[in-house]
Formats: sequence, C-alpha cells, structure tokens
Amino acid sequence: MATRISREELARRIAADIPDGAVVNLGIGAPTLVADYLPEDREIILHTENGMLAMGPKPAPDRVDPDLINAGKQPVTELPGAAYFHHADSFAMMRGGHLDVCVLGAFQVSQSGDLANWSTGAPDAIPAVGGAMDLAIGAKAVYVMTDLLTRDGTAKLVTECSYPLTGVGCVTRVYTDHAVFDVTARGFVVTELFGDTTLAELRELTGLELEEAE
Amino acid sequence: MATRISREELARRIAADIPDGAVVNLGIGAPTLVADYLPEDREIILHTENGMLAMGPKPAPDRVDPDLINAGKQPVTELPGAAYFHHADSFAMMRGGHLDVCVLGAFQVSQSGDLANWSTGAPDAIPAVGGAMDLAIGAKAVYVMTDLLTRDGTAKLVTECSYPLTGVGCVTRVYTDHAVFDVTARGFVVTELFGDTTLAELRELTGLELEEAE
Amino acid sequence: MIDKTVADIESAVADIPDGAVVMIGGFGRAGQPRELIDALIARRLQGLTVVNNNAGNGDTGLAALLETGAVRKIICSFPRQSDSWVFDRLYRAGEIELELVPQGNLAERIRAAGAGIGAFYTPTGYGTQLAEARETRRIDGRDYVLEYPIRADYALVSALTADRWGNLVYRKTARNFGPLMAAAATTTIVQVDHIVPLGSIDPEAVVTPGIYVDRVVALGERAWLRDGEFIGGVTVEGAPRARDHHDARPGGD
Amino acid sequence: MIDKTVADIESAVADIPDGAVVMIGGFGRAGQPRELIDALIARRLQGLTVVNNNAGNGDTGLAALLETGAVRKIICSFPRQSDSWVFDRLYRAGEIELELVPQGNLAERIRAAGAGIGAFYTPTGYGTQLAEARETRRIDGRDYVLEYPIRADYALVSALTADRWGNLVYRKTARNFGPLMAAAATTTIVQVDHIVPLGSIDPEAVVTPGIYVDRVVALGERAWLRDGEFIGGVTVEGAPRARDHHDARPGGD
Repeated sequence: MATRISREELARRIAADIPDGAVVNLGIGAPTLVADYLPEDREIILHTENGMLAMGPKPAPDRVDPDLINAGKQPVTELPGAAYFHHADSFAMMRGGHLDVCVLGAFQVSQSGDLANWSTGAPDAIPAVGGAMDLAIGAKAVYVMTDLLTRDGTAKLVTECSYPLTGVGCVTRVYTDHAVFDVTARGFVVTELFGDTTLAELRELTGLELEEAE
Repeated sequence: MATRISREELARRIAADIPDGAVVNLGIGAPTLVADYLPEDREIILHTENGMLAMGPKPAPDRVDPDLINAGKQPVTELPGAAYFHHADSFAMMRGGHLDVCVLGAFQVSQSGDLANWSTGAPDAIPAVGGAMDLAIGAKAVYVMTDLLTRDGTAKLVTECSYPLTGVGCVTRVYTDHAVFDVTARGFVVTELFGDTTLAELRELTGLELEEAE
Repeated sequence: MIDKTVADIESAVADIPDGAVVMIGGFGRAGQPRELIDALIARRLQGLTVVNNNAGNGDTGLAALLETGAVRKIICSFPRQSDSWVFDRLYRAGEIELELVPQGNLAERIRAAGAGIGAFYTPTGYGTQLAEARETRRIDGRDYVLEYPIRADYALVSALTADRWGNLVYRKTARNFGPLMAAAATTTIVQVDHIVPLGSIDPEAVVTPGIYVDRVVALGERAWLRDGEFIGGVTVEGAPRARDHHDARPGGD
Repeated sequence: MIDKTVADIESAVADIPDGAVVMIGGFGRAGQPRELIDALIARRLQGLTVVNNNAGNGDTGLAALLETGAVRKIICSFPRQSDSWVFDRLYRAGEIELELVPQGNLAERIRAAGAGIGAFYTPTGYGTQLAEARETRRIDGRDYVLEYPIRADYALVSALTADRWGNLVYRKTARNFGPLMAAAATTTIVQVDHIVPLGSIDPEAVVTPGIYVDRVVALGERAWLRDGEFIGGVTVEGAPRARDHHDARPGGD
C-alpha cells in the first residue's frame, strides 16, 4: 500500500498553493484545517459565507462572541481590514466569481469535475445543503480536500458521480492523501504523488485512466 | 372658463393628502414644490432615488455640499434619522413597493392609469428616462401633479396615451389645476372641483366620460 | 410623529395569525431573535410557515417553536445538524414539510421579494436535485436555474440598535439575514438591545433603513456586552461560561 | 502583502485599452471620479463603451471624454440635460451609439453582473418602448421584463476613504453607483481623498469590501472638506463659490 499523508500534511500542502493576496473560503470540516497552515509571509483573506471578510482564528475561551461566528457556527475573531455584510451580499460575492479559492470536502468527484458533497442520497437521510452549492460554482478555483478512498476502500474519484450532485463541472483540483489531481478536459491528471505512491497504484485504486502531468 | 388654482396651491393641496409617517418621493420639476407645503405637524420622510432617505431642504449658499444632492442634482441637506444607500438598494426600495407615495409630472394620463411623462416621441428628440419608470411602477400610491391642459389647450387626461408610456396602469390619482381625479376601474372619477369648475366643463375640456365621486 | 417603538415583546407579536408565513433571522445564535421567538411560542399558533437558514438547534428558540407543533412547513438551507433532533423527529414522522433551498438562493430569493424582482436566473443548484422541477436557461454559455421570490407576512429580526423610525445597525456576523428579511415581509418586527434618539445612528452606517421596519422593541444589553463594548464571558450560545481551571484564581468568584 | 495603492492617477489607468467597456461612477458631481476621467482623457483612446447614469454635463468630466471622440457607445438612463450639449451634438451627428436604460434597471443590471445573476425579471419598463425587444413574463399577476447583466472591463469609482486592501467608504449621496460598478468590472480603479492604515475603517461601515477593488489612488481632500469635516464654500459642482453681497463683511477676504 502506498504511503499516504496525514490530514494535517494535506492541509499544509493545500495552504502552500494559496497565493499571497488570495481571498479564500474554507468549507466546513477538514478544509478549515487549512487555515492553520497558511504561510505567515502571505496575506490571505478568509471569507465566511455568513457575512464576513478577514475572519481571524478562534478566540480565547473567555473572549467568545456569540455575534462573531463562522459558517460552521464556531466562534472566530476579526482581523484588521475586516468587513461585515448581509447574506445576499455575501453569496453575491461567491456567485459572482469574486473569491479566488474555495476548499471543500467531497463524497465524490467525477472526471469532468462534477462534485457530490452534500447528500449520500440515502432514502432515510434528512437533506441539508447550506452554502455548498454556492461555493462549488462560485469561486475562481475550487479545490477539493479529501481522502482518496472511503473507509470501505471505494475511490472517491469516479467516472460519473452516483451521489446527488453539488455542482456540475466545477472542481479545479483534488487534493487527496495519495496524490494531487487536476481536473482537465482530458479527465484527471496527476500532478503530484505523495510518498511512494505510483501512478499504477492510483489507476488500480480508482479504476480510472489517469494521466500524468507532463 | 373655470377657476384654476395656482401651482403653489396645487402643491399645498397634494401635501395635505400625504399622511403622517409617509415615505415620499417627489419627482423632478413641479412635484418638488410639494416639499414646501408638507404640514409641519406631520413627520414625512423624503426619499431621493440617488440614495437617501430623510432628505432635508436646500442648504444656505455657503453650505452647499457637492456630495449631498437630490435626484434633480440640486443641493439638499440631511435630517436626523437619515440613511444613505447605493443605487441598487435605492431602486429596490422603489421597485419593491416600499415607498408610500410618489408625486410625478405628466404629459398624459389615460383613464386606465397609464402614464406618459418621459418622451413626447418627437423624432428628433434625444430620449432620457432616468428613474421615471421605476417611480411610476414602484410606489404604493402614484400621484400625478399637472395642469389639466397643455399650453395649446389639449387635455392631458386621455382615453389612451399617444405619447410613449412610462408605466402601464400605474397612476392612482391626478391632481390638476382644475380638479382632482381618481383612477378607478371605471375610469377617471372626479373627487374634487377647484373654484367654480363644474363637471360639465371638465367633460368638455377632456372629452372624457368623467364620473363624479359618490 | 413616527414612533415604531413597542413597549413589550408580547404586544410586538400579538397580531400574528395562524397560518402566517414568518421569516426568522439569525444564523446560529448570531442574529437570532430569541425573545421574539419565545413570544411567538407563547401565542400557541398553528399552521405557520417558517423561513430560516436552519430548522432549529437543541431545545430552545426555533426548535422550541417546532416542538409546539406550530409550524406546518419550513423553508431553509440546512435543517440537519447534530442537535436538530426536534426537526428530525417531526420530519421523519411526516409532521413538517421541508423546502430545501441552497443558502445563496435562499438569500437571493428573499432579497428578490424585497426588491420587487419577479424571478431571477441563478447558476447555483443547476444540474442538481434541488433544481429538478425548475426552468433552466443557458445564458452566455453558462447554465442557470430560474428561482422565484420568497415573501413573508412577518419577519422577526434581531439587531443591535434602532431609533424610533426603525433605522437599524447590526453587530458583526449577526447581520446575516436580518436586512433581507426586513425588506421581504409585510410586517417587520425587530428586537434590539437599545433604542437610541433619532439622529444618533450615523446615516452612513445604517444597514436597514426604517422604511423596512414596523415595530422595534428594546430588551436591554445582552450578557456579552457592556455599554456597547464586548466583554466576553459567555459561550457561543450566549450562556454564562462555566469556569475552567485556567480561570480559577484565589479568591475569585 | 496586499497593497492596492497606486502612486499616481496616470498609472492607475495606464492599461485601459482601446475598445474597453468602462463604467464610470457618479450621479451629478457626487461620486464622479473627475480626476480618473481626466487621466482617461489623456490616454486618447478609441472605441470605448461607457456606462454612466448620464452622458456628460458642460465641458468637463465625461462630456470632455466624449468630446475627444473616445466613446463609441454609451449606456445610461438620462443623457439629455440642459448642459449635455457635447453628447447632443455627437448623438445627432450619429457619432455615438446610445443604449437607454431606466435608472433602476441600469442599477440592477450592474448589480446582477457583480452578483452572478444570469438575468432577472423586472416590472420596470414593462409595456414601454424601452422594453420593446425584450422577453416578458407574467408572474403572480404582474408583468415583468427580462433584463440581462451589464459587465465592464474597468470601473472608475470615487470614494471618500480606502485602506490598502481597497475597503471603501463613501460620503453621502456620492455612494450612488460606486459599490455596484466596483463589483461588476474586471478591474476596479478607485480615487479617494485619503488612504488610511488597515484597520482604521470600521468593519461595520465598510460599503465596498476590498475584494471588489484592484487599485486605489489618493488625491487629497476635496475643497469642501477639511480634516474630514464639511466646511462648505463651494458650488454644487465643487468649484469655489463666488461671494455674494450677503457674504461681504468689513475686512473679510
């Protein structure tokens, strides 16, 4: 089995790709880890879809402010240069293509860049979508952060999503614990292999005809 | 010829119909006169479509502020309780039906409440519409302030407008120098006659089957 | 004279009838009109349609309203949460109807209602289950879904400060849906910490102009503020914080 | 580090090419980016499309830009004014194309461009000449016209204050189209009185977040302000006011 990298290492890897000056939305869950690894020499502005730019880290326990939370409803802080706005303005910012990067989790990503991350389609599940569909179609670059495989070993990179879609053809790049994949007109292109992972292994794990970056 | 009332008297008459607490937009031209006659015991909030509520009267000459103007691009002042907003918010306020009253001038008003006030349709005229169409369809009550007749004696109240329309079926009431007319499902209903004007005279001047209010 | 001040929270909601469509502001605890919701619960209404981002958390606020059986239908983007057990039970029992809307479309549909927009084409949700029954259109090479306004009879909103005209300012991310819902409802009822004299709110900083507000009720400063300054000492839910070891000081209370 | 400050106004507009679509903020003198327009004039460009509420007044600003023949087409709501003689002449000579848009639809179309809305149904203009070639639809008993976004390559905006991230506050009715155009253009260039240190602008009062702004250039305080306070003494066009008899005081200057 190929060497995998930890979730923290993956967060650091993604953070390294976010350029100075970028405006970024980090989705709920694992993607929020990316905030901890943003290079200190870069000024990166975090957006939270509940209405804020320049969100800062979580506060000290005695400085929790119920009026200052992120999209995951966790307490956060305000950095110099912050701005507040209402939900319509916040989602206009997303939908209008003004965010540079968003990082999202995924159940599945298809080779044409379709994303499924909001519902497993289980008949008894209670649905909930939040801002996932807006994030998926809104940012200039949509990065997915995910394990390559589910717990039962099924690949999350697929020919076509079987789970309900979040967005069509919207994913730019997929960062997994095994490798980094760009979504291109020719399908997934492997741009980086972690540890001793090989292209052949990835092909076997996913069953996809993966190309290697030139 | 029937007794007419002056433009100032007409402005006073319209002002008397604006209730305490109303939010009002006064169109460019004669309607701005209404502001001078608003009853002092009523709190009436003036909206200007270039982005302000609680617009005050014109400033002293040495207090003219180029950043504080009305829709006619004249200097105005700010009253306590004022708010500023951008053009999309301002016209959303109008289009969304949040203004209580607007007062507009007219070239023609039809018996079904169509308004023509932005263009005479002359082939060599340079067109300009501004916010007239938004005001016409936006306010809860649309009052027209106009002379009953043009300078050449043609009635401005008509069966059907011959000039290009500003809005369809949008006028609530027409205040003229001869009489006040409500626009109803049965056409114009005369609710008030000024001076010694008679209904018969109005019928003759307009050529319309005017009803009298019960 | 215009005075939208209402003396007490009960009278603020006294006329909401059975079957009303009620927008409730807030995202998490931030901007949630907790006291207005409690007053609404006390009305023991039936058949309400509620518009909110979520479908209630824990056993308070919107969840408590659902628990009373007052709500026939909820329009929201994110009902399922770790502590949405009240909604979960009602939904599984078929006792509440759900209209699930992507969060940005929810916000824009509420905005459209206030702004007099009849419908709009949005890219959000195109090609997904949530757009299945909807019209679509390709415009300039991009695919869009047609969405319609969401209007309400009443909006319950929480803001920081109001004046007697109903001009409002909010505080930080508590702004969220308040300005949108205030414009989309026939009657907008707002709870605030303080009502200040007319002219005290900077006209450049008014977020919701009073034209959108019908009633304001002042409830006093919330626990995490003192004289308008943030003092902390509460949980993210606004409850007094249980002290941990780091806070224990000799002689401290 | 993010620093959108541009040292001089000439470099701020140096890359605008022939044929660009340029939004220009302002309604009357208020919010008009006069110095940016002058810098644009100095570029001697050709074939521009300009989006503004008007089509120029007198012989300065936008009118002066038109006079140079740089503008192929103008999209606006109110071209004809008592002092729009430059536009009037060009229009009558067939030297400039006009797209006339009702003012609210102009604002909403610009807003739609920034907000990623593909098109929207507006009641404004229904049944009029200005909607003649457009799709219509009856929704809930009301008639609407379908309108599309207006996007631009560049926006020239005037605000009061910026920080190095491009967060902006405006002053009074000078706000008008600025926030909308900033969001609707690929590149937004802003002139301000002052650039203040990051963190100096109240986050509750930011009107245009820096995400919409690419360049800011500080020009110093305008004549009617001193240290941020209004001092008057100018005409509505911002020119020094000619003194009249009432101002004459013994010994006054």
